[in-house]
Amino acid sequence: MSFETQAPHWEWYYIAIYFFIGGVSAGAYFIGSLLELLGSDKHRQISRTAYYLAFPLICVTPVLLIADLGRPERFWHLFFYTKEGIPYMNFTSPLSVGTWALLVFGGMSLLSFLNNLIIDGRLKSPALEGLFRHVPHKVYAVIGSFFGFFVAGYTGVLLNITARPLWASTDPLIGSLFIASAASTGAAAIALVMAWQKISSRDAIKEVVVFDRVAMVFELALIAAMIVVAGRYSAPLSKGLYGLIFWGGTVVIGILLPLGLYWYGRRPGAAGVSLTALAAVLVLFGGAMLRIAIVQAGQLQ
Amino acid sequence: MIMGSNMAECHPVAFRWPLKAKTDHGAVLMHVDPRFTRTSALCDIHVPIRAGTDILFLGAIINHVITSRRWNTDPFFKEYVVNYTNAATLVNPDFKDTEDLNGIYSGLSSDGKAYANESWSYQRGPKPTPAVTEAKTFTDLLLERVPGRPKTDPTLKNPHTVFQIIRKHYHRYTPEMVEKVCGCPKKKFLKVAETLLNNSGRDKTSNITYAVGWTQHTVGVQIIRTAAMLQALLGNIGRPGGGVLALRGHATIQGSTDIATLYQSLPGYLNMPDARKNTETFKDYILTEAVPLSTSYWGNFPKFAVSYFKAQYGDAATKENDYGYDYHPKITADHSHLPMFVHMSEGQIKGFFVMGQNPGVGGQNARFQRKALAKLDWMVVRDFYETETSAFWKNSPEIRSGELKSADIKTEVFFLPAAAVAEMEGTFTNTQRLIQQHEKSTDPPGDARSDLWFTYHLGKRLRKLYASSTKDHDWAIKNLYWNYEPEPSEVADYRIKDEPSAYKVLKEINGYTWEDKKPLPTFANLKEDGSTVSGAWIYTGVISEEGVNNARRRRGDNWISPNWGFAWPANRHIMYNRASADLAGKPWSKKKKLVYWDPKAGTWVAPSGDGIDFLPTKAPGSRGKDNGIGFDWLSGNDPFIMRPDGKSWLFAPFGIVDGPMPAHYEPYESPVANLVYRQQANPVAKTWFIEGNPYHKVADPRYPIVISTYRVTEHHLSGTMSRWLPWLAELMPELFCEISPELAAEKGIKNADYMTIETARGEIQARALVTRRMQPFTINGKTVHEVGLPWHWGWQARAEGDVVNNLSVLVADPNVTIHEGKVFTCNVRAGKRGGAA
Amino acid sequence: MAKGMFVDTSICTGCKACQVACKEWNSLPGDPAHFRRVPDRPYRVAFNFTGDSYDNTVKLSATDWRHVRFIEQFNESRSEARWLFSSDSCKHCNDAGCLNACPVKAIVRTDMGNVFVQQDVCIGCKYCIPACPYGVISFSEKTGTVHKCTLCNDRIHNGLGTACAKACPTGSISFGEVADLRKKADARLARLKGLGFEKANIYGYNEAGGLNVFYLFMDRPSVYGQPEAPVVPQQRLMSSTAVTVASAVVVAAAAMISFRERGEKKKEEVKL
Amino acid sequence: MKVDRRQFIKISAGAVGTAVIAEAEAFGADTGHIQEEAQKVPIKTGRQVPSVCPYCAVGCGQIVTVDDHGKIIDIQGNPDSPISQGTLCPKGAATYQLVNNDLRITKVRYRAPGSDHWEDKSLDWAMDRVAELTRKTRDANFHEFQDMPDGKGGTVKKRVMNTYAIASLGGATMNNEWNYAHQKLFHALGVVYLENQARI
Repeated sequence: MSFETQAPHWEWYYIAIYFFIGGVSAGAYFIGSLLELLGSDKHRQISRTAYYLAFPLICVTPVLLIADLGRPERFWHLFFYTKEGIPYMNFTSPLSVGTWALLVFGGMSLLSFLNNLIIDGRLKSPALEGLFRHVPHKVYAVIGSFFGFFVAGYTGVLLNITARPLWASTDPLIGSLFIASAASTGAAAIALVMAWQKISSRDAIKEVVVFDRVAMVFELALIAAMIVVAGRYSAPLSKGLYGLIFWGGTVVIGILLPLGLYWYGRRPGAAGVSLTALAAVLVLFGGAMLRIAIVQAGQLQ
Repeated sequence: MIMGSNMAECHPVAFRWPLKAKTDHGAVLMHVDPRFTRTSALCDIHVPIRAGTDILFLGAIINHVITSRRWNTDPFFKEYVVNYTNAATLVNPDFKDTEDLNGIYSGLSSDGKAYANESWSYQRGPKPTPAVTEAKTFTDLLLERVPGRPKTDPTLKNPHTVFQIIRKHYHRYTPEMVEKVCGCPKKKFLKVAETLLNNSGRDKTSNITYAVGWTQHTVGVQIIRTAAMLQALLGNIGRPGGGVLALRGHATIQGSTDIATLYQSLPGYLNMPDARKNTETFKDYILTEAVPLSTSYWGNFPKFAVSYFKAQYGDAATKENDYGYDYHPKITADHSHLPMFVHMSEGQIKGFFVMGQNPGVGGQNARFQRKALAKLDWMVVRDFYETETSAFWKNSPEIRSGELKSADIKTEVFFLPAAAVAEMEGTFTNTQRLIQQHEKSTDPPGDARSDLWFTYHLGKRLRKLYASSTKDHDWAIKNLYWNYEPEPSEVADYRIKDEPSAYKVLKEINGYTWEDKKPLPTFANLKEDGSTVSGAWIYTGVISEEGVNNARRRRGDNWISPNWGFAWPANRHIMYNRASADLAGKPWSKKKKLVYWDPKAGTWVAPSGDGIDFLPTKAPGSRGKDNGIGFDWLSGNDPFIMRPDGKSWLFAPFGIVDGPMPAHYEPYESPVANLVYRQQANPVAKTWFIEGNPYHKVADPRYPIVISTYRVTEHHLSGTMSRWLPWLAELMPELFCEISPELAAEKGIKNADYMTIETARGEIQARALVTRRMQPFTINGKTVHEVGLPWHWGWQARAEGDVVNNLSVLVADPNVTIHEGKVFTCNVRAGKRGGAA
Repeated sequence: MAKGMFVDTSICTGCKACQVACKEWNSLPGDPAHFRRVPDRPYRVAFNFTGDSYDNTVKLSATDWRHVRFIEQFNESRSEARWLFSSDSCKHCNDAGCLNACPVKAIVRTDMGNVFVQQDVCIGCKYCIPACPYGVISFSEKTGTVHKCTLCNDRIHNGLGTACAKACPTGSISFGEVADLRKKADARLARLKGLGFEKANIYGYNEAGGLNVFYLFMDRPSVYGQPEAPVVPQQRLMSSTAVTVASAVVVAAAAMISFRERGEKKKEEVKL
Repeated sequence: MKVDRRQFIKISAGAVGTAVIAEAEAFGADTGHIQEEAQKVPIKTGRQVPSVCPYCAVGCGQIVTVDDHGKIIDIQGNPDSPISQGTLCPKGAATYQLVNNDLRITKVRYRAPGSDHWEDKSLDWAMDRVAELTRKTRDANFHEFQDMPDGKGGTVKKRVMNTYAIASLGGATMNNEWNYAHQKLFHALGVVYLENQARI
């Protein structure tokens, strides 16, 4: 028996799910901010939905992240080096940089969230209104979007920048894959909520779906590339439980099936919104399975 | 050469030195062992031989050496062997060798159970005129009885010379025979023999190191003798880098042999008075024990013996009452470990003290031994942890199987917690006879007490109980000199105030003048008139003056380190070191210089600081006095001063009960017949044909596999000092059996699965460790498999496993009653014992 | 100057004294994973027998900072018979993956070159664990932090050598200045090569920026369970980041195109 | 395994030591993280007592370190020893745990005849009881004389002054001083079943 590297023993229900939710939040925020920048009324509905989604979701993530720490009460060490009492970031550690990115993204998504509440008239605070008048929301939308990508992507880079055979051998593709998945699941989440609310125009949902399809195709391409690049090290992804989760849960149920459903739903007279909603649920499921498969399979001995 | 020892595993720190010799000085390390062990891994050569064939292997080396060109042409060998060994001595013409009698020597009794050794004796010249006419002292008694000098033939041509007898005795021990009997390729054997020969001589010495791999045989003593003979023939004794090194197993196992808690011996290797011999009176005792040895340093026996008895009884020991000799117990039979348990099982023994030993795991035929414990009225155990022995009535395999019931066991058991080494003061004697002091660092916890505390306070209580007795048989306990009360300063810093003074005990061991209690600097100061006491004469000098404990010296150097501790006798580290110089007293070579004669000073010198194991003023070549005793009789060329002829014994005219020379006998239980002689096994081996101790027949088809038991680095003996420690338990958690892939395949045993090992004594289960480090042997064309089991485990502690000694049997060497644990026979099968998968 | 250790596996006897000495000095318990409850016993009993030669502790862990490997090399006829041992521990890499990965600066390098986990800083994120190319650093449930060999930080800062090197009966593990140790290693390697051990090699001069704890192996490093060409993961950081950024750009562009139909054209990509 | 006091002190001591940092490092952007040990790191210290390893017969030197409360906190090889030069084998290195072990028995235990459990007893009681049993067993089974073979097929009465009813076994890990005192006392009692691991 020889063990070249050890697994961190991250729990799937903390870390993989954090990666997933962070990705959904970031993907949604990016779509929201992009459409806000593009600026049309129809898109306004989408971006509002996106902002309302992004912040609550990202609020969940630190809880998951901290829950997986061995010493949760020390989570603030991520920002302050206690021995010197100064802020701290380690540029060579994706985890360190990513945590800061998460903080900034969280802040930006909060601002966008509040801004939308004000615009929608759900929050009446003269002080805040004044504040938001002075700072054009496009500024933090751009910043948030940037860090959103960061949050979505760093989780993958974080895995790539290890010595675990699966994660290291798939370098540098997991970051890209997670970004594609974030975009796809973000779009699906938006589509789902919009379908749920039944107040959005079918066209708007359709546009989100179009983007989702593109993102999924890209994701599929990245998966193929990853398997090729990893060669024999991809074995943990094709065997056993994680093989099932990866190929069944992510590729078939989470990508191919929704692509088919979207395709089918495109035709006039198809079941439309509910079909789209089903597809979106599957995409989200697939996104979660992708994170679980990659995070957990990479920890197998 | 390491043989009969797994040095790297069982004495890892000692192995530092041979390995250093290898890496720094190019020494060749050879390991002869049935298994490929961690020792083999580090040696240049590993030679596998079937367990129990050591004498044949070594005898064949002897044959190879004495018939080699180099040995017969290099004058070094002749000078050493003719002068320092008894090769030239003539043996009684009545002597018959195993070659003549097909495997036995002359003198075997009609029932075949014992040898009479008259025919093994030396031919001697006429008795000298005694130096005394009237014996006034014990020494005079010896002077009256000095025998004639042994006859010799320095040309070694006479057929009665020891050399010719040896030549004849071993001439059939050939490389071919080695291949056939030991199962070792001829080529490998020759490599070993050649390496030893080529690395011995004037400039080079070879060492042979062994351990219990040699002792635990029915021919254990003879195996070691074979090695000693080989080393003597190669001129490797008494010289730096030479010798036969015994690696012993416990911290002061040497000390407890020197200061024996062994039935047959008094401290300092004085024999225990023995009712089987003529030792009725003190005079009888001295004559019986000392006369045969009087022409060696043992000529001083009376002084040692009187000083011992004086130490026992102090003022009560007087010349008039023979120093209390009559009140001292005598042995009447073999009272050693194995007979002890045989008699325990018969109910003869009622009370039992077990101190720091665990026979419930470590005892041969351990099931038999545990069942014997149940026959006791009471038992006192002293240890650190709840040993298997102390818990035999609670949860032993016999209790679990229902064979015994706790309620039926009437034994009253006391467990008294013991102090650890670091918690008490005292001395240990290591395997090189080095006495080292360990200091008390703190009090032991709770009720734990030192062993000395226990014995001292038990003695105090008993003396109180017997204080008013006037009976003859209570004289000894009543008059025992028993005063080791601590000085206030010795206990001032500690909680335990009644801890006896270890210093006072050591001072008594060392010896002092009775009148003014002054420690004696050397054993040469001992007297036979009762004016000195000495508990163990060989330790004299350890306390050279009041308050000076030489075991406490802690100044080492890069060689002999004479100022580190104290090596008995008299701080001599290399025994018989006069042999490190040639006949003229010059070092054999510059490289191998140790002790040599300084003609200007008229004395032997040893610049290394080693003690000189010779009379310092006895010049080389000086003649001994024919009617003297001790050093007077010995010549300046007799380095082996404890032998009555001053020579190293290639042939033992007495002292060994199973033959004057070693011969190859098969182990008592063996899968093959003896291919060398008709005599299968040692004819005088000790056996116990009793219930619960069945033996396997030779080549018993039910038990075709050879089994050997041994130890691993990670545990200590029966595990009391290791299996309770998580750090060690996790390194070797469970009993395992080493087995070759060949045998495993045959039996369907898979690595790491359970397997069962079975003998007529019992069956146990172990995890299989299938490894090519074990190998089948081809013996006379037949495949013989061997399995190996480390025996550290028991049913208690943090690492558990079956008791390997449930398999072994009570059978022992006739000289010292050491059991044959290194080789017996068994069978194996897959699965757990009792048939479960 | 950097302190380190040279592990000469050619004279290791596999006795495991280093493992115990390490535990003794660093007060490490028996590994809880090696013990289990047994009926009628008030204490836990070891059950970690593996059947893998004499190796029962298998790997480095939070409580096993040293681990001796046993490699049996025997052919069927036993004409080739070799049993190799090697005592493994943290290598105190000059370019240490764990240290690079630590987000809170719990893992630091001291003035003596040893890589040290500050137990009061570590948050137990476990990211250093997969970042180590040698599988050295491990998480302890009990402390909620990671642990590994400290190169006996307290001892070496008080003028002592490491506990394992001190205990090692044969001198297989030696402690000292890395530069001196390298000289010693070179000499030993030359000697072994001279004796015909062609496969002997030194492991750790170049790997991971140079290892302060390096080895003389008698066979290929992989035989001893060491990576032949270990890569410090952070060396890939720039390329990995670049590709990920590029993907982000692709996704952004795709989004632009998807939503462009009725949207105004903006140079979103430029901002990203 | 509990974290004992020693471990606790050591862990915190080590932490305090490295807490002292004289490093003025720029925010982030370093891969070295070199910390100057401006102040020495605390180490286990105490009274050092020379000792000898309790395991095999090689006789390696040990140093026992005791803290101010008389507790053994460390047992290591003694570098001065010419035998071991500071080294130890795994057993020797584990001596600390032999001494400080939660399963070590420190109270006298007694098992009454027929009982299935231990009882705690006082040391004094046990010593008195053992002495009493020794005396009783000895007195009931003492032989002043015994018939021995005379070598001519007959027997002869010989003085033996012994008892076969009491036996003693062990231990080669006990001091020379104990061995001496023990053989002295037991020979005075007439015990001849006096044995030791040294045979094995």
